[in-house]
Amino acid sequence: MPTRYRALILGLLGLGFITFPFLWLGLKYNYATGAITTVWNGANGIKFFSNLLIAFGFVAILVVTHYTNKYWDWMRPVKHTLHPVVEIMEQPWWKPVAMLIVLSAVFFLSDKSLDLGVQLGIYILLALGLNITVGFTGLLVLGYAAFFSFGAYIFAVCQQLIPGLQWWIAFPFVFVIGGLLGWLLGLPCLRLRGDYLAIVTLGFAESFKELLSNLKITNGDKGITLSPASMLQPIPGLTQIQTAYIVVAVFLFASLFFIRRLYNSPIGRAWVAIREDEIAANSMGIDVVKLKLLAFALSAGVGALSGLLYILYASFIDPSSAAFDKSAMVLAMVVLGGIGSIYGVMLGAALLYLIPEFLRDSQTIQSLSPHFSDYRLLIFGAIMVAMMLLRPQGLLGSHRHRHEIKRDT
Amino acid sequence: MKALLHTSRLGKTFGGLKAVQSIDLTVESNQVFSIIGPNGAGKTTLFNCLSGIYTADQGDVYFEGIQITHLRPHQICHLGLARTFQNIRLFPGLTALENVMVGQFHRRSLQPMGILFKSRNYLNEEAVGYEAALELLDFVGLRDAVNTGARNLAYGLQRRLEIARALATSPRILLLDEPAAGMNPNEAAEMVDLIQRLRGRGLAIVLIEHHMKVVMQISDRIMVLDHGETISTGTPEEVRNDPKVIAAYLGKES
Amino acid sequence: MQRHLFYTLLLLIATFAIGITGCAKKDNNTIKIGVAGVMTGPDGAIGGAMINGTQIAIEEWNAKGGVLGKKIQGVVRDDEGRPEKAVSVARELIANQVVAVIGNFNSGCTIPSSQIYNQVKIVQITPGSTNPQVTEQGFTHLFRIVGRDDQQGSIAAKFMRQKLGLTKIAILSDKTAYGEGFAKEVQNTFTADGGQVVVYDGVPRTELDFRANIAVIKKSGAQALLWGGMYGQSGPLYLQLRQAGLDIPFVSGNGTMDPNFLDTAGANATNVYVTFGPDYENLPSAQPFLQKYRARFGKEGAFSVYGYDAANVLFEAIEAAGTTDADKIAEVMHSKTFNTILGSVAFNEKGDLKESNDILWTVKDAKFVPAP
Amino acid sequence: MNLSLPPPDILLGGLVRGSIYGLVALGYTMVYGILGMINFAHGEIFMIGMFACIYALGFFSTYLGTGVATSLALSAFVAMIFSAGFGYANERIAYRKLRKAHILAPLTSAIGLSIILQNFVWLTVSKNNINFPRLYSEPLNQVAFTIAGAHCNYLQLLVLGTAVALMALLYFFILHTRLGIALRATAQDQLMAGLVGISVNKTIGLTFIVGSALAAIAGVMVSMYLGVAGYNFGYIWGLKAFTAAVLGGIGNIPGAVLGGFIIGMTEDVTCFYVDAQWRNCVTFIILMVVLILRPRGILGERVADKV
Repeated sequence: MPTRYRALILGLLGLGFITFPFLWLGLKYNYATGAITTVWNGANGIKFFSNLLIAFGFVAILVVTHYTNKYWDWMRPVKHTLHPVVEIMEQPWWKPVAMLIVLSAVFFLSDKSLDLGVQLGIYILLALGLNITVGFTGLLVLGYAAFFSFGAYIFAVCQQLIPGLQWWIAFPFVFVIGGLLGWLLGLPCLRLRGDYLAIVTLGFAESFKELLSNLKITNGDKGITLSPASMLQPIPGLTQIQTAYIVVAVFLFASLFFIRRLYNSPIGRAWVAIREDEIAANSMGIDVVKLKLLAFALSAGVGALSGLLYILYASFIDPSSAAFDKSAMVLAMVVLGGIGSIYGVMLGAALLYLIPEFLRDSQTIQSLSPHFSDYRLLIFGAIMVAMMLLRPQGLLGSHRHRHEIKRDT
Repeated sequence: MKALLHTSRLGKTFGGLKAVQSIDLTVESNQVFSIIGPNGAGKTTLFNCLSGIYTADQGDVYFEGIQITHLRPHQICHLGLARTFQNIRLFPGLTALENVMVGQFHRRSLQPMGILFKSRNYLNEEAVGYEAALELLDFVGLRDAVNTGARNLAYGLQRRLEIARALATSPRILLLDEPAAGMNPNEAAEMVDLIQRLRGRGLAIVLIEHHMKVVMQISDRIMVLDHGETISTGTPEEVRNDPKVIAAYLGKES
Repeated sequence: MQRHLFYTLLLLIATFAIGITGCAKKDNNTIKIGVAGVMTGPDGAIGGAMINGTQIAIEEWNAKGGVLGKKIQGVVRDDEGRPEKAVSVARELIANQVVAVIGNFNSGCTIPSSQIYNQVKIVQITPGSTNPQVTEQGFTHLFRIVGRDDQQGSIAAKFMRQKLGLTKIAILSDKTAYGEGFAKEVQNTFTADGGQVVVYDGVPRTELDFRANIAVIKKSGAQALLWGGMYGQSGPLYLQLRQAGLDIPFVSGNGTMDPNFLDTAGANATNVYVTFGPDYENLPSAQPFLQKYRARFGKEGAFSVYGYDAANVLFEAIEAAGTTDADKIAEVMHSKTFNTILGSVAFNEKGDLKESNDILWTVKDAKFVPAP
Repeated sequence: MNLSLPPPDILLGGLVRGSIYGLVALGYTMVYGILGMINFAHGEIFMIGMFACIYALGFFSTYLGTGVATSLALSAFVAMIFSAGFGYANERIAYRKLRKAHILAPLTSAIGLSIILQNFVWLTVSKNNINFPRLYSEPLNQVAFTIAGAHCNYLQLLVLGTAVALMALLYFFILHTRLGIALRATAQDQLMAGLVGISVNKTIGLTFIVGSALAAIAGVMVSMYLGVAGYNFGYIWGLKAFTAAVLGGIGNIPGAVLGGFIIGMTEDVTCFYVDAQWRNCVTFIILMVVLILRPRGILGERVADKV
């Protein structure tokens, strides 16, 4: 026990030392001579820590969750993964009820909540799409945002070329073209394993982003705004934001429905088999490359679809949508919620999207510490690290996912 | 009548090491064919060449007269050759039942619309597959462990599950890589029984094994490998008396 | 069954969480004004200073009793200088039911966000976006309180062509609406005036190593470098230009007009020319504001005055309209003449200033001064 | 598009950029080599190095009043210590407990840590770029000599020289010292290395420390070279350096250096032949092509599957 404390104390001292200048010193330039001096700036550090006081609430939550870890298991599904369809023939009553709750919410939520709901829905869709590759098939994709912006750009460019392009025509095309892009990208790189695939997809996303910011047709870094004719037209009787909410909700439910069915079919079983042991799966008659390509294409298609939903809602897209921070965010949603678990991924997306929003807008927190919204990303990062240390399998993931995605040996 | 599995002058090298060289073997249908040899003799490499995980550098492999040397593992599996692994390679995250059902993959008519909208045909297939998988688990004696995660099964049961999974691909020939390794005599005897019953299903079996008792008991023919080369082939009786085999196992008599 | 209950419960909680998070407290005693602009990232200093100016205006009006007898509540949002973020900020402000918006700063942010504001017809007044396209969109509720790039660009180009008598110049820009728009205007005016643009290139916004570009410029024999971009890149660009031994004039637009540029470029920055509005520092009307600003935030930024002016103009218009109805406010703004720190201001039908007052500045003794 | 040879100052600029990429890439490649994981927080450690150096310069001139050259050398050393400290903390916090978890867990925690570090500097130091004090960088920016009309200044020479020397030193260290051998053994098989008496934890910690110290040097040189330092530099330069490591074959030390030079040169030569705005695009397209043709990078080795 004492050695443990000693390590802790030493660690804290070390952290205190290496963060010392950044917290407690200020810089003063002398522009005439170009010299620099430091001054004691205690206010800086005090401001930093006083703004972080709120974060102790989160520490408390984390500590509690850590110690109640073993009781969490009742939360996750009894039979977590796939099962033959015959076993799940009966339809649970709660699904249509849940769908009705979500859809009817459109009538009593404020515009601001609907706005949050739409953006959250788009993120959940993205996370579900990424889960097909990362979660089911065990392919680590780091450049997922490229597919998202691809979907949005396809529509944005087309509506420039074809004036008066209606929004609803685009959905099947964007899904198919997005899937095709995923397939084409997967073709050369699916022979790579593990993190090399991750690296190639990261490189792809970056080059795609650079391409978008240089091409004439995509209007460079300035981005494209939809023409009014191609924007999301409100359903009669509803406002535009309500329409957007309903469209996103419908697409979310449809993808959820289809992804679940695929997951519980022989195809889903083959995907998981590939994730668990690629060579064994191949020897058991599964065409690994073909199934990986299928997963890749589907995941890309869903990503493109959510990109399309995004541009219909925001009516603007620019190359920064393909940047790595978006890919990382979606990946964090998948990992945090529980890799391979559909509900876990949804939960992860909801938490990661809503926590920063909540921290920014909460009146109570604002009154306690006025600059807290600046600190939300810091706390977000801390939550990511802490979650991984306390529960690496994700919130709703089970322990057995620990060793699944193997490293190259 | 063509032989079920046949190789001619099969060879595989890793860097400078000749793992196997000029192997000629012929397995007839419904035969138990054993491959024995000291550690590092190239037995598992030979299996990997046969099942398509490695592609042989020299020579050819034929399955029922069809050349399969350059086919990929799943294509070979589709033709009717299934295998198990020396260090068990189950899908640890899946239950026993799911493991077996993965093996049925290539026999399914996978129509995307059927899956997405649960067509009658798809549901029927799924139900048939489910029953078949239960039957197989019953056959290898895993009836009680249907819904147990493969990771949580006992070692011996994992070996059996691997066999059931291989059987689910409906093979004509089964390659077993040390199925009785690390088992006590009792368990080994049960394994012998299982292999006999497999043969009763009309399967040909290629076996790598160190338990001499098991090998001698059930083999029709035995091939002895040493340093990647065949040193002897024949019935158990012939092999047992072959001086070269004795030399390889016991060291050269001076 | 327990599990089904759990999921339904989770869903209900999620829906309510969205509801609670999104619930804006209805308050009839305040008027909400959206303030959007870049506060972080490479343009953070100049945009933040603009927003500080706006904040002083809001406080002054609140001290006087507010607008229409109600307190003004500024809803300040950071668009990080990214168009995508600016659009989502716009949606958020609209959902927050702001009456009008002051912002954004970067042209690249203002153009897409103004399209969102235009959908619901909210009055928007930008203190910093100079790209002509901003007001060329034909929006009736959009105003700008600075000069346009075509005015700015032609001033810069004419200065180089006629005053300095140059024939060959190089143009570099970041690839944003502002930088590229400015560069394009200079290119057009300069070539129309008989000059020649020997290098015309764009660099990414994050790039800070310009040595390769400078080598190309050096090889081309350009007599001046025109930079269309923000001060964050201007500083390193200027430094590296001089390090490469090129002493040619460095001409830039109002994006360079920030003390930060001087800090980076050093005390003996010479041969630097920047286009910008009139010299507010010597205007008597600006002194009270400047004193207040310096006491509170330190040295002001180039656009602090514009932020302050934009807010004052907007509040005056609301007061004059006597209502928070956007159409009425816009009408007043189009017709009325306002008194600001930088003189009297009136808007034309596009929403631009009727008279632009941009002049050319230079750097002397580590200070921006009007060029002689 | 012209077909003449690029002027020497473009080649020189490319070399200097490339050597900085190479130095940062070494950190990525070392961690990958030993742990098989991508250290996404490495870019931020590079960024910490620049800020630590600027603070140290201020500290020395305030309290010790040392001369320009002494201050610079001392500050670079201090920057190395601070970066190494952050690197070690990174390993302790985000990696040690997750070494046996699946690969996504340390990846996520490293992304989380890089968000923390970036925002920490953003909140405590500055939301804008800050300047590298001119007093210390100006003497080095004097022209050392001129070849074919290209000015080469002392800083460029220093950057190139330091980078090449450090890379060579590291290579020697890994090949010929006891610690280097321990490092390589741990990379091959952690369990076995532990059994033969190598302290695996210490070796991995050391890898992070060495990689971070090298990144700090690169950070100091970058901020001198550009004249500014910013909280987001870690992302921008880190991504390029990572690309360099991958291009050369991640896990391979000469590969990282080679990749760095290739990327630096490509960028600047693109600037001359095509257009500056295409430089990143060309770089990443080269990366894609190399990865598709040689999945393990230029100098990477093929590893056979174990069955």
